[in-house]
Amino acid sequence: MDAFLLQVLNGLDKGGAYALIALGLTLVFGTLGVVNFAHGALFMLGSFCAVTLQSLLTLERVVLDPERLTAWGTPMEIRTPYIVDWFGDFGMTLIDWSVPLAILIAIPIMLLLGVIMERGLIRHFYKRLHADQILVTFGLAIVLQEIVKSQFGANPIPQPAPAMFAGSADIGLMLGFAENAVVYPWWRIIYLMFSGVVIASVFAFLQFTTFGMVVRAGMADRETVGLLGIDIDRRFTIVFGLAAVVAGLAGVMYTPILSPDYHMGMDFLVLSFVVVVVGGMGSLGGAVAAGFLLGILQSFASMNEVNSLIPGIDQVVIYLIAVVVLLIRPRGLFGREGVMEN
Amino acid sequence: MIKFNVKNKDHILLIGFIIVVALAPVIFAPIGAGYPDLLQKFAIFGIFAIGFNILFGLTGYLSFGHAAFLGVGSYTAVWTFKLLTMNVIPALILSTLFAGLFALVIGFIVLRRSGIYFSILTLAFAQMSYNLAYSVLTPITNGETGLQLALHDARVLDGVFGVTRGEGLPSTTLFGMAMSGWSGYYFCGVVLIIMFYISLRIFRSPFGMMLRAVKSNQNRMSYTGLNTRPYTLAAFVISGMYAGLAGGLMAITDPLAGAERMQWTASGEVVLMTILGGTGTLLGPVIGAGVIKYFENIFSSFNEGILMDAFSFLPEMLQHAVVSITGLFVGEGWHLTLGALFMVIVIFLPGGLMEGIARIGNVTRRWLKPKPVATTEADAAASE
Amino acid sequence: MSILSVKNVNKQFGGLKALHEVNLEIEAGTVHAIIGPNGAGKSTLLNCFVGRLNPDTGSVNFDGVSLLGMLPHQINQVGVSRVFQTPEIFGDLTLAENVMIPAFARRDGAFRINAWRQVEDEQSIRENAMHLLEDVGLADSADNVANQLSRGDKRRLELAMCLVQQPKLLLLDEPTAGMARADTNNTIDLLKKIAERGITMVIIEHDMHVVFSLAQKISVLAQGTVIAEGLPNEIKGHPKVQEAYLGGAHL
Amino acid sequence: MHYCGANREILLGSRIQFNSEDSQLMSKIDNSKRKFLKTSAIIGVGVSAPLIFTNAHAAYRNEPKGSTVTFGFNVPQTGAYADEGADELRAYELAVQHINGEGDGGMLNTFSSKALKGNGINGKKVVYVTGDTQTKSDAARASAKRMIEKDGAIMITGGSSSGVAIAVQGLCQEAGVIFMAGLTHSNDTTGKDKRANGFRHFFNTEMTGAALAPVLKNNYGTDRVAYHLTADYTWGWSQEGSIRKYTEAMGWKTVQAVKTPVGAGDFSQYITPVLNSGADVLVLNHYGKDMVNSLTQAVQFGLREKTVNGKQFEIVVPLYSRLMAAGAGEAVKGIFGSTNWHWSLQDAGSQAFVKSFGQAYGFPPSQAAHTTYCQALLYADACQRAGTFMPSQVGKALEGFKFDGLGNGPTEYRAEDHQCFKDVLVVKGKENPTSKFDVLEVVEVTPRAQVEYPASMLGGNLGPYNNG
Repeated sequence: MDAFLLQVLNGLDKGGAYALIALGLTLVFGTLGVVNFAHGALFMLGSFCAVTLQSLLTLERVVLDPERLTAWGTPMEIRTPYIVDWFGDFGMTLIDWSVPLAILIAIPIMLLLGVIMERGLIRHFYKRLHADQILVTFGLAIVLQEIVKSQFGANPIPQPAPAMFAGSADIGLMLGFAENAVVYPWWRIIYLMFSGVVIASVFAFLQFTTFGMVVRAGMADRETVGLLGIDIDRRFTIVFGLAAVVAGLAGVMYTPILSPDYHMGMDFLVLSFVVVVVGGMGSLGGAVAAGFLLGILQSFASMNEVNSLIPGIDQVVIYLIAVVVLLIRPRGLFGREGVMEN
Repeated sequence: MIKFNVKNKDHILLIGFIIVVALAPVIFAPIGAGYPDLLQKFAIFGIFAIGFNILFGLTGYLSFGHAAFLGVGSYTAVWTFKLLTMNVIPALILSTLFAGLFALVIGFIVLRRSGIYFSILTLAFAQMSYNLAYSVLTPITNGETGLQLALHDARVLDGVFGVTRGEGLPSTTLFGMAMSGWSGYYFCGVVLIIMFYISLRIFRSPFGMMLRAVKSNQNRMSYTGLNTRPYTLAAFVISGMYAGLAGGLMAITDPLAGAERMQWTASGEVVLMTILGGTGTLLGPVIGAGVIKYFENIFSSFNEGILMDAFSFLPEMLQHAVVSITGLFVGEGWHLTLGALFMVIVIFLPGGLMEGIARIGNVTRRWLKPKPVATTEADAAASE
Repeated sequence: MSILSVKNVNKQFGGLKALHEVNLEIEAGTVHAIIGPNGAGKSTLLNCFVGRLNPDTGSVNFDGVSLLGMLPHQINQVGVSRVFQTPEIFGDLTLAENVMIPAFARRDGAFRINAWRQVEDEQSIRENAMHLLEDVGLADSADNVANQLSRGDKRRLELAMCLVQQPKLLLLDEPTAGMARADTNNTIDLLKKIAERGITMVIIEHDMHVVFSLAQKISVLAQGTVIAEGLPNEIKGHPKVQEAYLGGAHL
Repeated sequence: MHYCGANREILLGSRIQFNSEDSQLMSKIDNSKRKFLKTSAIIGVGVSAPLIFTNAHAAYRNEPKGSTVTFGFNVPQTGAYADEGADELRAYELAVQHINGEGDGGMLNTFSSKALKGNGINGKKVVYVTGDTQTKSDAARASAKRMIEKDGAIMITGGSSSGVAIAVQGLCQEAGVIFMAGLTHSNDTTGKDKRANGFRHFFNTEMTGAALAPVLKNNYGTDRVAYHLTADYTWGWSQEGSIRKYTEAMGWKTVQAVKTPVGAGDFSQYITPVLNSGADVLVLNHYGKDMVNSLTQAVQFGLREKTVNGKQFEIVVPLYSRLMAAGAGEAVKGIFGSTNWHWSLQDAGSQAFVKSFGQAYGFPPSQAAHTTYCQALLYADACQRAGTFMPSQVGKALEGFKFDGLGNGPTEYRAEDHQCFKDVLVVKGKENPTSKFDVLEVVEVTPRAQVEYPASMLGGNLGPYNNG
């Protein structure tokens, strides 16, 4: 029972991440009709917002200590972050909280990046073939990640969560299990709640604002909305920016779990496409549902009991589910007819 | 009329193609690509992309899992070397057949869907193949290390025909001719020419027309009395066999088969090759394959030393500046150049490199004889 | 002799009865029009003839063969061709190819890997196609891409594509929809010529000018049932028909 | 086999020579006459291309006929190990400088063999070409083939993973050049898949097990229950096998060994069952990004704060890489593992290397840099001693070669499997690092005798040398 509960938690946590990444992708699909292979790169850029903030906060004053030498004979450097110099303990706290703080800078940065991307590139590909869209966005993804690599190197860069959230919560104890039976890291719990909040906000935004109404109408029937004389271009730009922000936020908050490196976008690209397609192209609810479905089933497939029964199932479970779902439901869980079938 | 035109142009195209393949070692030497391994790769990935184009270019079905068939071809070939004989002919035949069989099974399932759903299904099957080959199927695939020849391999047929066992590992042969180095390249080159010719015939055949009809309007096809599924399946299997053949050739020129050949990035690569060169054109996929492999092998080899050398004519200050900027695009930065190339091509030449070539051709022709020519359409027909 | 015989066909979508006990006999060699107000079930009925839909109950027999459960391409292969409301053609292919494909389908059946012969070797197929293109007046642009055609020309192309198959029954779904008057008249003339060759035609049409120019027999469909049937003259004054068309504004 | 003609060889050689000269001496006086030469050399390559069809009557593959000899450095420049590859390349450049008598000479001054005189090898200057393995077997073999077929490399070296090392080693055997393995830790490289033309300086999982187990015993006792998470590929299995073998021999139990997909990213579903399994030690048989992620996440799950079976829960990472360990940040503190070499070692050889590397690049070298530097030096030395570059002769010179002064104490290249035997370092994540390079501290230098094993134990067959 406790093992079961743990895997449910794992599944939810994974699902939250998957859903968050897939949400923006399916939004762009549904409204703009663009296959965006650079979506993983947006996720990666988001996480590097956290890295950037951290390195800004830890900009150091370097003093050479002529008394002590390094192993290669140059004077030893003594480094103190400026911010600690200026603010003392408060500076330390700021550094400690760099990941949550990065949300504040990630929102404007990602929005700006999204708008620039849409205006500068994506816009010109609305009417082009999907194959062309794939090629150009894939090229963009490579360019973006190579730029990040040349700045930050190829190795993962650790981004610790605030000390307050280090360690884990003994959830089992609260539910009457034995000690240590159900232990879960605080940060992962926060991530799950965070993804819930972001998903809910996106839905609320689309459900309860006029802007959202138009976008939803656009997803249902692009041509008609265009005929109504609504300035759809500006809205499309904003939708793309929104997708970029959501992907970016997913990236920022994921950094304590997965130390970011320049290639992480590509690692998530295939997965996010599978999630979107299993959910049904252009269906927001489908993306969220598929994200959680895949997350939970992946967690269960990784259990020793399951894996010893069917060796290697944890390696392929995501794809197996995708195949089964698509064979049973031709357009994914919540897909509509005629979207992206030609 | 157009008939006459097409046939003539095809002959010229084919003869030109054969000449380029035959003289490749000389033609590509000035750009640093005139060595056997890279030319083998040009030929092998050319075949892979030509086959992929029969599916994607003609029917419009975008498979994101074709590398799986390449992998199956490679594994089959290496197993043939291990179990039967080091002669490459059985390996080539079996790898094509097995890949075709695998494609038949997979295609039967995935062709129930079209569009992006089809793409994701192929991707899913290929990723499953890759993941399993990398881990659980290690007894068959030798996992991460890749399947290799071993001294104690059975090689039954070689035993029967009394091929003597050397002290070291044997190498692949075509009735005694070693299949590495230049002879290996010419073997690949001959196969490439044959496969190119087959693709040419398919493009110009009624069957090819049916495949283009699939891409254009499946609904009309059904109401015209044509069953679209077998047509798409046939295209899928044919392109799977091309991939298997390419995989077999990879093992023939270099008897090792690794799981990473089946990864989605490898499938993506052939998609990029085809689009980059020009989807649905005859030559485009081969050119796209060559460009990508050239970047991978040659651009990645330019280190700082070579750059300093190349820009040594500049004043020292400028030299360093230029080297540090160009250094971003070559050596470890070759990916950046490739990414930028993808973007530039697709933005400025929607039809891929073939469109660029056609445009240059048109401009020169107009420049040479400035009368309105009606050949443009024939050109398009020839290249489509 | 009746070539298409429809008996007691019912079709329901959810709670909506689209077709209710429809009976229809199409005489060989005649032009039969099916008319009726919007939502009467005309297109549903047509879809039941070509395999796009399967009736819930009832039978559809063509030339003695039941069409029930057959797939669209199988139905075409027994001799039924269809023209769509919005022309369905191979837009990326040339006009000649558009007509050659159905010709191949008639000669080679639903599937054949004819990959080694070249299209240019198939002289008889091409000549046949060119002949049909001449018939519909499109021979001059035989090597142009079909997408460039006007709507009326696309319709003519589609007709050529159907005729090259020498169908026993030709189904036309609003063949003049969205056409200018002149184009409509051209099409009527063309269809008349086709009718003269003895090809059985079923036409669904709103434009009564077209219907009365062509049809030898008319069935009126309203709310999923045949409310009247007869010669054009009988239908013109039929009270039920007047009623169905809200005071006969169309007549 | 038909290979590049001698003419082309010389032209190519001369071209490459210019390259490396420039790379070594960044600020040199420009000379217009040399510029002309370079240009003509490059054009010459083009013009002379048809000569490739003529057969060179060389005694062995890529026999250097000019005044230079070409090394091929095959390292990951893209992908997860790009930083490690960059460090290897830095070390190679340094080694080439030292062999050619430039710079401060580095470990050549402490190396026990004094054959190399700082004037190249056998009177020829060393030049080099580079390639990107992408950490993929196919790509690595393609770039090695380029260096052999096009650039005339006499020896291939480098790499950052066992799969790639074994693949390239196989290729070099077929092609008839020597392969000096870079960072490769799987037993198979000099075990099941060993080849006569291949040599490894780096240690392996067997040695890790033998060196690590006693330290674990001293620190955690003999009554422990271990849970393994193992990267699901050959190296992972090899590592798991060795650790189990040595820990179980000293009394530990293994409760469960779970295979994890390579590049899993999120390991939560594999970590959660650990606490309830009755295990009190978690062994992470992961390397690179997998190690960074699984370790970070295991620590996040609070495993190390728990008490199981009345004992503090512990985590072990058998193979450390300092570059990668930095990616795990705080999580590595106090965690045991092994490494081939570490820059904080105090012997003369290590200090000499750290000094010349640190002065050139401003930071200390990694173990990957160290092993590749040593390999380049060892190869050069063997060629000098053999008086030729012929693979079989060079190999003979390396077989059974005993040396010292390269940072790992007295070392021997064992003849039976071409594996170096030397001291192994057991390290621990440092609690109070003084700089971002100061991630690990050496807790024990396990003497060579303790990690030696009979060559027959790992199977495989070297086969004969291939001279091409």
